[in-house]
Amino acid sequence: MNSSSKQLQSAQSMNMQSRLLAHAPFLVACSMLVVIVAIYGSLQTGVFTIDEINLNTAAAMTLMLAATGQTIVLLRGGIDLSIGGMISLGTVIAATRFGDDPANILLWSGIILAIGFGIGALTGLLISVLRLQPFLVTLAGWSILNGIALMILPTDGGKVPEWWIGSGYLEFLGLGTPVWILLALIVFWCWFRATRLCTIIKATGSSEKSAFLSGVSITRINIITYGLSGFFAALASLYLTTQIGGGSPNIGTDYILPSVAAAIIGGVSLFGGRGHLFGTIVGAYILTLIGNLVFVLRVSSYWQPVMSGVILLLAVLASSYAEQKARKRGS
Amino acid sequence: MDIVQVKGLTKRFGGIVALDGADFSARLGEVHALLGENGAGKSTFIQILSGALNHDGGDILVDGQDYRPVNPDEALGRGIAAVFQELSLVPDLSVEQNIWFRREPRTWLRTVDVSQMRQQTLELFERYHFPSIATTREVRNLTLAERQIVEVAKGLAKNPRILILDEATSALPASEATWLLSLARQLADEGRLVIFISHRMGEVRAIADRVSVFRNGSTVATHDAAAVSDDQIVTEMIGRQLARLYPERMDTATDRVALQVRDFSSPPMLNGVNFDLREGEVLGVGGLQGHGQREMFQSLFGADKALGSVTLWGKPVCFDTPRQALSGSEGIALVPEDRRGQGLLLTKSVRENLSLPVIRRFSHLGLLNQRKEAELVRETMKSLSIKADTPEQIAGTLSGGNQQKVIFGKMLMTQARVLLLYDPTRGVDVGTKGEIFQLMRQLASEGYAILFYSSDLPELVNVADRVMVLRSGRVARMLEGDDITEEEILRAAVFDSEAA
Amino acid sequence: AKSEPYVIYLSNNFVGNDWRQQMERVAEISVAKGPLKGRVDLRIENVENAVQAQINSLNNIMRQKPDAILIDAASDTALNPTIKKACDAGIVVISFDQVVTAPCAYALGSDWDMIPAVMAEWLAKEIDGKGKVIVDRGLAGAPISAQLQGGYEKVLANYPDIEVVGYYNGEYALGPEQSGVAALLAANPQVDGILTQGYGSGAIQALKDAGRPIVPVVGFSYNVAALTCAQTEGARCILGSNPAYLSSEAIKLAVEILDTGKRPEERSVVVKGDFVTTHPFKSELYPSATMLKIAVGENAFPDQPPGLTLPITPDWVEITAAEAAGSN
Amino acid sequence: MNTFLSRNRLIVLAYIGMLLLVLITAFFSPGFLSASNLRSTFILASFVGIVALGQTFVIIGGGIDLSIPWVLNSAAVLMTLLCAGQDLPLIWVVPLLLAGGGLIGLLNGAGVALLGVPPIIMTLAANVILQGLILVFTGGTPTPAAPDMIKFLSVGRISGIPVIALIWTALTVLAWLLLSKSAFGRHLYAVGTNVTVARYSGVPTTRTTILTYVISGMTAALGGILLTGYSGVAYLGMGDSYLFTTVAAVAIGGAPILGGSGHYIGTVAGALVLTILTGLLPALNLSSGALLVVYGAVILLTVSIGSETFSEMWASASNRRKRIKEGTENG
Ligand SMILES: Nc1ncnc2c1ncn2[C@@H]1O[C@H](COP(=O)(O)OP(=O)(O)OP(=O)(O)O)[C@@H](O)[C@H]1O
Ligand SMILES: Nc1ncnc2c1ncn2[C@@H]1O[C@H](COP(=O)(O)OP(=O)(O)OP(=O)(O)O)[C@@H](O)[C@H]1O
Ligand SMILES: [Mg+2]
Ligand SMILES: [Mg+2]
Repeated sequence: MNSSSKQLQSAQSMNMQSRLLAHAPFLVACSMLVVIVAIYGSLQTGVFTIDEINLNTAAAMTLMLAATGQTIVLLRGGIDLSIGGMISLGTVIAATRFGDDPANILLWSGIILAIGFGIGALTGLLISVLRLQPFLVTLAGWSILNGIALMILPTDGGKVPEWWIGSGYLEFLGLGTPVWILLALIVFWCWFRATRLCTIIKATGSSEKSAFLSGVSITRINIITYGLSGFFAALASLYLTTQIGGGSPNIGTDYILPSVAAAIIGGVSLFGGRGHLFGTIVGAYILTLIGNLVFVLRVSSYWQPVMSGVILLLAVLASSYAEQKARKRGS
Repeated sequence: MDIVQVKGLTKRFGGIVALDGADFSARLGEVHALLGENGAGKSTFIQILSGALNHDGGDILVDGQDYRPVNPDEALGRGIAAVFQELSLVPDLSVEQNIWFRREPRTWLRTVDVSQMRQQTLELFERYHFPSIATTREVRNLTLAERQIVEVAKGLAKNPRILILDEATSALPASEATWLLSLARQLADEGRLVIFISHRMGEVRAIADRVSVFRNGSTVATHDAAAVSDDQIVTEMIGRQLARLYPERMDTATDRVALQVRDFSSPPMLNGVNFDLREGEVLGVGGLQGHGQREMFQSLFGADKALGSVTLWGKPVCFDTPRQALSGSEGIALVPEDRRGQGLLLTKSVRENLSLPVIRRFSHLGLLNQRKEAELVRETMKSLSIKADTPEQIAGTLSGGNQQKVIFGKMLMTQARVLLLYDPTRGVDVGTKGEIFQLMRQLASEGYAILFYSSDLPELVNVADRVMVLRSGRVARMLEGDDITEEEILRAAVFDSEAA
Repeated sequence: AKSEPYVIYLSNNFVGNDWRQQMERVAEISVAKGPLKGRVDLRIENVENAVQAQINSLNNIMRQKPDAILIDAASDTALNPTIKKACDAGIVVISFDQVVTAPCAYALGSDWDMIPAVMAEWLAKEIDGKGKVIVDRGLAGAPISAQLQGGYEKVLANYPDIEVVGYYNGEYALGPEQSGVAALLAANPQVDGILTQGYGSGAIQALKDAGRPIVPVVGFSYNVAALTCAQTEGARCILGSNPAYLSSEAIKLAVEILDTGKRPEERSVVVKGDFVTTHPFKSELYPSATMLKIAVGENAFPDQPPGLTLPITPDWVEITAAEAAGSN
Repeated sequence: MNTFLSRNRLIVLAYIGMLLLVLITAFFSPGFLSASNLRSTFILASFVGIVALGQTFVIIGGGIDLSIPWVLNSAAVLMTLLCAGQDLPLIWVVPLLLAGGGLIGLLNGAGVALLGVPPIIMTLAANVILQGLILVFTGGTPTPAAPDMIKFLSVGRISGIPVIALIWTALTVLAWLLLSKSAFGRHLYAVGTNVTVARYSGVPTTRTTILTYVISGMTAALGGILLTGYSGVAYLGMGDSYLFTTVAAVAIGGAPILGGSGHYIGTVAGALVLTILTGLLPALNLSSGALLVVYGAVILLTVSIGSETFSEMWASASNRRKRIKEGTENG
């Protein structure tokens, strides 16, 4: 009796351990964020104020939105480089079409979101029908969308109304617009992760063959995931126009690799099937705060890319180490 | 009236004809066994039936109506569910998520109702007496046998009228296989149709009401199981008389110890294994699944790490990688468990697969001597009678048995004379099985030393010179001579007795 | 005036070329000697050519409450909302080189109306108002590129016999300029002039490689361009200058504003640089434009790095070629 | 012969595509076929081809190398700094830099093969870290002109033939021998097809993978050194365009991005296609935006033609032809 209850106990603690291991990548990302905030907070006054939270969230929000779509595609086992083109395209359409009329702005916001979803869906369709590698298709898509953006607006410019820019800085209960968007993202994910669709997406990322044999239509899933990615990229572009007050035909390129990096740092697997948006959000904060850290440390700003690279590697090493451990335990 | 009626079904893959006018007919309430050589077209047939593949020609009637499903969903709509030979589980989802995949109960928010799902899982497990598996474990952490069981649960969860089991028992240890057989019987008795594919005649005998035999993509015959002899079925399957499945036992073992293993351990699975394998001997390895057999084979081959001392032909060795195990004039070769995942480059040619382990031997001054390679490949293909159009045929398009032979061929091309065979006949048809056993005996007589694990007890009993039964990562008993019987092996595997 | 030294941040969006690096070096040298010595605590912040990164960096800078911020901007409009916040916080904001459109920030730069106009006029004169020319479009999406291209074409439009037969993207680097011109030379059997936005020497190299006559070339005054023009048989060039010491001028302007506490009405400040050319001429469009003749040792230095931008020093502080090149 | 064609269908297609492109370009650009232009096109293609050699090996092995831009750039910058315009130091500088490139490759490969970091992340991190380090190290010092010897190697000629074409040809032969005629090549294809199977077959998988990255690091460094000779100087950012150009060249050359097949012979065609295309597009006088659109469309088109869907159509068509032929023979 005694020995069997002991066994049970050890089984439970092992279960606990393996659960921790399963979340290791996310936990590592969280601890990194804590360390960065701690260093930052000890060197800079006023870090732990609502103002600062608003400011940093505003700085990270475009990346977070772009990375939300990227996370969904990564969970499905794909990758979307075309968000770079979509974000640029979104800003230039907004900057050239918005005008001053709120109704018109609402209409065009809707159109931009629809274009985002539509182009993403088209990408997904192409990937399934021709069975192409997402890396190459979305690479080409990036080039094409970026080109279209340049044709609409050859250089930075256009404009959005002041009140639209202001709406990016509104405050409600002390929290700024970006924080509310962040909360909305979190609520969205809490719901989304529990839906069938999310399970199907993860399953397809984990094993496309198994998902297919279980009746999943790969074409449909690709359309949905790449469509959502395009949708979130369009959303990111709308938010971005409140930050830059106009259109910028190349600006999206700056978000492609960081969006992947944010997700990976947060523990989303590049091979699909594993991870969640909370990790991505933490990853986006890390990437944004590194800049602040380099700034207050007063080292040459050349070190910023070096630090992001090292953090990216550390995060991935931690997760692959945890994965190996977990696998050993599981087998 | 028969619920499924198939007439003249054809299916091609590029130039390969998988089905060539197959006929089939089955009724509710029966277990209908499907037999045939590897590559006869059984899996292709049931994939078409279950909507995973489209057929090129012929008619299928279900309930007397035309039936041409474009995806597995549509098949399910007509009450047909399949447990595929290649499992369809998602590694990153839990057991219960897999079982109810895409059919999860939902809350008013349209999110998955987790507690309801758990409830349903337990009910399902209870109703069909499933072996216990924690329902929240991720499938990637399960053993092959456990996955097979979950796959069955997944099929049953759809509550189909027609359940297809494609070699579902092949990965199961004896007790679980027995459970599955009785489950199939129970389903048929509930008034469903079970289409059952297996290469183990004993299983077919145990439950099948009727038997259909496939050969080369078409149907040879359908019999009442009670009215037909094993011999006749086998003859129909392979198109000729099979002299005997098991080769004559010859004592070819010498006194020379080929492989000496002491205190071999890698906790928690391996806890100090000791044995000697002699030149010319076939040493069987038995025991319940998950008692260290896999770890032992993997570690001896250098694919996993373990402690202890290993002596090969009198020389102490310590392999960290398979490469070390295979290289040198005296090594160890493994025919691995997972044919597709560990054994073969499915998209490469038979030639490239065969010569891969020894490709460096054909290299002179950095350049390959391709003529020499081609020659050796041809010889190996011939001596193992591998059925392929040319050495350039892509390995993935061979039938399972021939794929297995290619893996054997790979290992024989190395100079290793200690062979580790991990369940080499899994999913292999009787004809080929016979050939493999023959080959094993022949190799033994040539001085090879063979360690042979099988999940099929009769194979151990009939082929091995001695049988070592593992329990909890230790050698529970070493059976010799007349002691080698199915009962003794099972007893040693399950009950405590004196250690060897 | 506030307590000295003034804390002045320089936010630079791009470090990937010689001009930007010379610009930063010159800024540091000009507060280390001369009239501004000891008066400015200069801090340089670089970002990797990403608008969002520069916005974040500016936010960080603002938190330090500096006296002034100098900005070489990633975008002429995208930083405006952020810059407005800085202005509202009472910080003097001066954009230079790639300037911004925010009304509260000073825009200090070369005369981008005059430079392309004079150079295009020169080229038109050199080819007698007729012929086929090719034009560099710079970097896709960059505001300055559009402005230069527009400036060239506006003047060329006055010459009905001059036809623009091709465009390429020179991207302000030698490699793309050379390969871009080479491709256009292949496509056009006759090319009578080349208007680059970059070095000009890449275009001359392409002409040589293709075995074509060396036609008049328009470019900017980098050491390598001046040297190539000076040393190539029959080369005819005009090089506009966008001095790297714009940063020094921006610092000087900031200190003046901080010293006096008075903010000049005129938002845009033009820094004039001389044209360097093999064939000086009198511009009709901008009679005030000054021309220097290219001469080795005076405005082309064989012993200095190719990427050195000329002219090197502003008139209120002495900066040597070696200092500007960072080669001592 | 027939099996050769069908096995290397994608490579053959790449060459057919190249010939088509040559015809189109010759039509729009009358001077295209002139000796001098062919020579300059070939020189430019050589840079892409040489750098893409390493990328081909890495991709066949199932990886991808995103660190190429800054390995290339670092080698170029360091070469000009160390040589200070003199030929003599090249004797030790070139081997040193090639070794340095190899070392970065070694680190990349070790991260991928030993630590299990996904190649995209490992090499991306290496790229940004290298970029930061080079900036910190050079501190923004402008670089002297390239030594004359390097200029000779990259744009010089020996009896009319560009020297670099000779270098490229030699490397092509070497790559062909390695891929088609050596044990290493077999190992490489095996590793790219299925690492586990390769390992169980006694292939030194770790070593093979690492070696591909070492080769890539070395060809990137070589490309950087030679490219300096083309423009006469090294400048920051000179490697950036080589990231996607090399990947695209490999893809156009018929290698699937997932590894296991493809050949450098195809990449050669890919490098030529891309270079001719960049020569053709200016001749069409398209806007900058339209250029990007066409560029993306061409990549999309080539990978579509190479897709499995098309190859199945091809296979079934040739089968039908065969059956028809058999039928007529019988009848
Ligand atoms: N076979 C499939 N392939 C791809 N996506 C699927 C598949 N089945 C469902 N989905 C997606 O998963 C989500 C949930 O699936 P479900 O079939 O429950 O759809 P639903 O319309 O929400 O439910 P209901 O059919 O009860 O109205 C849907 O958004 C659907 O797009
Ligand atoms: N996807 C495919 N592509 C090409 N050939 C295939 C494919 N699937 C099956 N085949 C071929 O079709 C034939 C029938 O295969 P199938 O898997 O149906 O046989 P089986 O009777 O199930 O054999 P086993 O007992 O080994 O499972 C074989 O020759 C096989 O090589
Ligand atoms: Mg089968
Ligand atoms: Mg539905």
